[in-house]
Amino acid sequence: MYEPKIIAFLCRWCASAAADLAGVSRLSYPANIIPIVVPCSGRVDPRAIIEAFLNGADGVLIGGCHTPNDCHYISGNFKAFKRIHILKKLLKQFGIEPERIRLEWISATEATKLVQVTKDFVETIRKLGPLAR
Amino acid sequence: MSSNKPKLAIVYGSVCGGCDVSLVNVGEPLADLLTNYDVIYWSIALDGKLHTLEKLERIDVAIYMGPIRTELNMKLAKLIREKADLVVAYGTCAVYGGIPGLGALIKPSTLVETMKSTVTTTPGSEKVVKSMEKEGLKIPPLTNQCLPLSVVVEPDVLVPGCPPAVENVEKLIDILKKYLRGEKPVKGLMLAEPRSLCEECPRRPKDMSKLVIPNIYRLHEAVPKEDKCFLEQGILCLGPITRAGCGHRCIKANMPCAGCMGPVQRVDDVGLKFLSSLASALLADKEKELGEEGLAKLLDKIVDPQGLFYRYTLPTSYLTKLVLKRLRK
Amino acid sequence: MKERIGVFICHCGRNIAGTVDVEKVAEVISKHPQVVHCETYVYMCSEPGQKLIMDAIRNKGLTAVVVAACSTTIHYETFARVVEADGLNRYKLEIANIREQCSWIHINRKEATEKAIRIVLASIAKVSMDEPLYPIKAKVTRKCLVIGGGIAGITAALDIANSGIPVVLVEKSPTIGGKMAMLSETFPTLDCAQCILTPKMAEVARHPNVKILTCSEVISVEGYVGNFKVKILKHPRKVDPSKCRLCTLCERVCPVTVPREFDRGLSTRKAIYIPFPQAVPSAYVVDEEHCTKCGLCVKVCPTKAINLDEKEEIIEEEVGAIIVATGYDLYPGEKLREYGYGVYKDVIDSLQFERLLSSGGPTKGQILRPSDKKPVKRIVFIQCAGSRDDNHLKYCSKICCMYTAKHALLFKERVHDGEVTIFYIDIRAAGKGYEEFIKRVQEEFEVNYIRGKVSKVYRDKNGDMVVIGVDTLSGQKVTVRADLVVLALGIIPQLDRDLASMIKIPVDEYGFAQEVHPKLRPVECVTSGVFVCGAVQGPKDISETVTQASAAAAKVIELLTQEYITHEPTIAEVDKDLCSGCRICIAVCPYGAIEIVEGKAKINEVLCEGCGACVVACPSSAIKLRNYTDSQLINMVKAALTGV
Amino acid sequence: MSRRTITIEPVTRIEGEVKVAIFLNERGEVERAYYQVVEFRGYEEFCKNRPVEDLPRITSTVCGVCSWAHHLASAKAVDALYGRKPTETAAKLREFGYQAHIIDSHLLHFVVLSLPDFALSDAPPELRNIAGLLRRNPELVKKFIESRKILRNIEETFGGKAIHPAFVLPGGVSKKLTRDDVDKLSKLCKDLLDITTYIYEYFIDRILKSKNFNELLYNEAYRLRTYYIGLVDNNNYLNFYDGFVRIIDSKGREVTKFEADKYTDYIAEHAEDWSYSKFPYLKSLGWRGFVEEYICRAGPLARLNVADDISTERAREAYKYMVETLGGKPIHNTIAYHWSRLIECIHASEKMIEFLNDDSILREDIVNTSGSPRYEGVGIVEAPRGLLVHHYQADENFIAREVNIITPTAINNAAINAELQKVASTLIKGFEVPEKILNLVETSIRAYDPCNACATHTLSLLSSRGGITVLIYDNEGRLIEKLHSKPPRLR
Repeated sequence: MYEPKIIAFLCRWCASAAADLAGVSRLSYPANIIPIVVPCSGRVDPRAIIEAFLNGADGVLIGGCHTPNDCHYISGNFKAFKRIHILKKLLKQFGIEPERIRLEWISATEATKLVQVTKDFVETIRKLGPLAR
Repeated sequence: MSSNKPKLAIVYGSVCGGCDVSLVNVGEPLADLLTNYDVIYWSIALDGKLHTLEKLERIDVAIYMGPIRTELNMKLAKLIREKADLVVAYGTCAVYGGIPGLGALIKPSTLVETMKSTVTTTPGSEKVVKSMEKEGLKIPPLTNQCLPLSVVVEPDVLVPGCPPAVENVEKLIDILKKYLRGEKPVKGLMLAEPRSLCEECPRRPKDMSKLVIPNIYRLHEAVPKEDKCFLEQGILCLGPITRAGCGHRCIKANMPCAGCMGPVQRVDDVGLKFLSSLASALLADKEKELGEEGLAKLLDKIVDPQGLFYRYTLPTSYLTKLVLKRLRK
Repeated sequence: MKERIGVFICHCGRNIAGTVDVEKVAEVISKHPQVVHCETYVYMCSEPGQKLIMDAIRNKGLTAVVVAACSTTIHYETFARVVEADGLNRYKLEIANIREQCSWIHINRKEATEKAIRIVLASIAKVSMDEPLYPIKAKVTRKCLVIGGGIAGITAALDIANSGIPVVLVEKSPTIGGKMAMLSETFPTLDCAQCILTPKMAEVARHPNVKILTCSEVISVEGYVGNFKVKILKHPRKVDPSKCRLCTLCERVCPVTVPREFDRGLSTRKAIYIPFPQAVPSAYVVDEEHCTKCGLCVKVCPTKAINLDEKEEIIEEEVGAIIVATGYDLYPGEKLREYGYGVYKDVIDSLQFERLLSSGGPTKGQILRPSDKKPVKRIVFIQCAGSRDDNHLKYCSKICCMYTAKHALLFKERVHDGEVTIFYIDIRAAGKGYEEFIKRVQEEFEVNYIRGKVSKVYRDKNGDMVVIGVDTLSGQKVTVRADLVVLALGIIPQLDRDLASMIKIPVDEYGFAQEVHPKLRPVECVTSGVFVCGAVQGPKDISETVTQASAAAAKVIELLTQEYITHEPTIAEVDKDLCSGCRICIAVCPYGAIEIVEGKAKINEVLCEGCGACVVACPSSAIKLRNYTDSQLINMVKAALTGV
Repeated sequence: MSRRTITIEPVTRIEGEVKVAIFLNERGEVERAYYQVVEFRGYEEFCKNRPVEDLPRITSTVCGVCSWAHHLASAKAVDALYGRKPTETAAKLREFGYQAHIIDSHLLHFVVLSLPDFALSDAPPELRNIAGLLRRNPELVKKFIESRKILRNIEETFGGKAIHPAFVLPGGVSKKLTRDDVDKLSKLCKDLLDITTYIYEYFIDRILKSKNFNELLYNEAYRLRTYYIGLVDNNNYLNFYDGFVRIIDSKGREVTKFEADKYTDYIAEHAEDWSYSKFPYLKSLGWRGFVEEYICRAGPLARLNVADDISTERAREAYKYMVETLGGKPIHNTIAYHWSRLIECIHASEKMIEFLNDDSILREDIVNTSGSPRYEGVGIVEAPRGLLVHHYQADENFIAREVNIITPTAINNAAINAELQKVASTLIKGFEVPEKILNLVETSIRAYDPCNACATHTLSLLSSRGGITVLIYDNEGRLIEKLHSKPPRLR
């Protein structure tokens, strides 16, 4: 079976903490997800997302704190939201499926959401197939 | 007609002619320069033919204008890099691909279909060409993409601008004069400022407080004011990411910058960078109030991000590379 | 310099090694060109494990260390001390989390091992480009500015002053005391407001650590946490408080009469006046706007305390923290046209009614109606006047249910045969003793509560106020005649926009000051070193206000008792050669840490929290986040994807 | 002897990349000659899905030599699409700036591209150019260089950039003209009229009277009896910016006169697979190949043929003189295109001075923001080279869905080919062809001032069969290079 490669940019305060909690709770999710911990979802540069695609990633997940009030840095999550929104639109114009990028708000307690999201995302990408066909 | 003067060739990709005119427009300094060079090829002004160029073993300076769209363009680009000591990428098309670069990712077959389907084109054209003449009438086929010179070969000097501003053309002429004395510029010299248009924008406010984009208006939705930052009026302007050095001519005409000078020094992909800047500054003070839905609605007013960000630089985008990589596989 | 990286892979007993083939990881990682040392150990965090790291740093001359183990949050500090012990900078350490985010969640050994390798490679990519950094230190000015001299400001000032920290208390009006000073009694205990407030006012006035500036406004704030520079405009009082003996002579000769603000226009005062007898500072004041400068007062003043030519003054203060406690105002009753406020003298607001109730008020506590000074027998209270109304204030003003009940009770105490009708939408009485209080008013004092909305108030031919409304429980139209109508006007924040933008306090959609987090950081503002308390942050009653004021004071004390503020050095930095001064970063920074100086962005090291939002936003790529640069991020991505 | 092919590659002193291929039979007679546009641009496709209000700026780069024409044709198409009639002031400002552009393009073409053929007909090829002209007639070249500065200054006042201007909004222009601008322009326009008059007089005194020019002017090979197409105003006077499209036949009779949005009823395009430019033709005549009687020409001469008169004094006089000299209208002498150009330069210079005396150009109402959108619009202007059509269709969000552009060089494509055949057959006898003769072949092409960037804004048919071979011949017909390329593989 085709195993997609997925980079997950996880914000240090919420999504990465949720991933830690998932570990502590021994909640299993696919190994396709390679985590990269960032200070804030607002630090995730679209350039880095595209770099992931250029280097063989088939999907990119960005996990941040819930809007409107959970961001450790007040509004980094909104910055991420706005950027990803345009980026997806831009990707579409280039003929690349915008579904290959997924932005999710995952609080430090939502280990189960993290698991659900990652499983679901792997399935989505599996259906889309490899980016470079 | 051999001469001891250094040889200069001005060579075209799929040009629009604007670069030629911009060169002619500098007037005396150009006339002055041309007397010091032996101009062997410049098809708009002189009668040198392709075979003359091909026969030469060495050219001193070659100026390339226009994007590479056909195999002939490609051949000439490689030819001048091979023969010329100093290669100048002249104009935005040669440096970044320019507006024709917007067609970089369109399949030639699509282009054919479009041509066939314009409202005035007669379907099923007759043939007047006899089959035996076909061989001699072959046109150079299109390249798969539309590329700037700078992607195909490594130019020595780059002069962005659509077309280059007179001041920068004068700088180039200076460089070519110095070259006569044996001074060669640093490789990859970009005749533009490293920083953005904002630095020299006449609309820079006295009060240097935050720049918030209050909304997004298209040009049919708002009449731009003549003295206020376009972005602060909600009119999308590429000034913050575009190299200065153009004399902010569009701003003077009360039109927002469209980015013809290409991105500032450290940015290699206008779209990926500027979308972040734009998104960040858009309603930065009302994010919580509007929420995701409200913000998304406003962001959707950017109807053509590709055409906005990459109007002049599409072939150099990482997204273009990504698409091509995907197609190659 | 070429990095010499050491990688230490922890088995964590079977926790990691059970799923991840640590030896395989070590084998692959050893081949990395920058890795000069790689080993595994059963418990890297144990004493012997730590010693392995120290030995390797010393023996192999390591310049950077990656520990592949558990979550950063667990042992970062442990390993940071280990590398520091051997002279490495703690920022040359990266933790690769191969336990929580790898071994514990996977079963397939091959997959987990491969993923662990990717995680470690990404950490190597990062650490190889990490710079050694040192904490940022900034001196702290041990003084606090409190803006607003109401109960919130007074409480906070006293708490802080009592801890030994000097306070500058700035009040716009001629006296401190705020809205609370206007109240008669307070719910639910019916303490006399003056009786509990005035001792506090006196205490703060004589406190050696408090400097009170009345008739004053903050006009500029610069600087940052620990180091604010504040300019205060002091309007001329024209009466020297140290000389004024409150003899009233000046007041008697003054020819100018104007409505008295303190009584909300229900009485008058002169152009030279004292707001109320217990005012602090205890002195007269000249109302510059109305004074004709006739000079009569100057002539009669026995202590020569009056100087009509006194000029305004700008006072500069350096403070380390700022508390904003500017309080609230009533929603303008004039906007509620259907209730006739401002049209009929006998339609008054709740604070005016407080003044009627007050024994120090215009009627000495008798309830007389303003139009003809006749005693009031029938009274109607209209709750939610402006609040919970889409056309006016969407929110609940929180305190109106309680004070209206209090008003009803106090009225009935004074006028036993009085008839009280209260129109309400819902009764909200969540608070200690609140519900009981409401019950008591409803039952013991026979107050007629009508659930419904008033549609119109007008005066009939007989001079009666007529209140027309609908009882929403019965659906019946209700008409009530009354001598007096009292509107429980909603409350709005009293926060000048200029002041808010000067101090960089974000406000919510209604103009209330926005705290960082409603639950966890309720008194802090996003601008570090600035705190809020009281009704300027949201509608609240006195007890909540005092609680919040003490909380704000505690945060200030926590901050100002440090000699230095130390700050994480992983912050943003501007490359001036590339910055074009486009001002986008300023809009993006949630901490107001960026300003343009000489055409270039400048980052305040103490205010920057290192979120990186500006780095991504900068169209010139002129900003980098230390130890999280663009190239680091990109190299991490590449390393993670290149993998095995 | 076997068959031979002669190629001229590239055709020089014209705009864009063009090749001429002449096929000779065994006796060394011209069998067929082709004018081949080998440059490719591709605008019609990539303008799709762009916001229509951006198209004036995008399509101005179809051509850098007539960028103003594209900017304004596009602006007019966009106005029509949004249903916004530009305010009177805006229309005047556009037309004012456009006059400068007409002169800009015409003088550049006349002095740099064409004059060497007439003034330096005796010079060797390497001196048959502007540099040679500078030696022979420094005064004229000086005037020309001066005109460049003046024109750039005027164009920048209106359009920001002189080349690829940016100043139109749907229903108007972006920038008001100030009193200071007018003061500056007054001086510039006056000087410009002096220069255009000088160059016109130079032409009348020196070129028109020269033997070699006369030989070409009256040479039967350089004469095509065709239809003509061009814009005229309400009075059937010459107008570059606005009006009705008028078509006359080779006898000068009006065939039709129509408004811009009806153009599809009259014009169609034919495509060939050996050129990146299409071949527009009159629908009523149908496509008959390169046959004189069925061809329609555009450009300066066509304009002066379809117009009844010119509104300004000096230009009118010059116009009358040309018509009289050449024996009445319509004038079929291709070389008279040059003469027409210089008459138009005078007209444009005079017209600018007229605008300066009209105070309404200083009014502040430069944009009309109201109107009911039609989502489709056609804009037609007279580019320096002739009739230019922009035609857009948009969706409800004003995103371009269809873009059609017909350029004057494309309109003249059939005429150029027909004339090439005629000239080549007349001049080339035998396999030895001197350079001078080939230049005379090119001279016929240059008269049209073809602009091939324009012509190839879209793609002609591409060979769909396997690999493509490009044969490169030298001017003696020897095959010197053979390039193989695989067909495009984008899927």
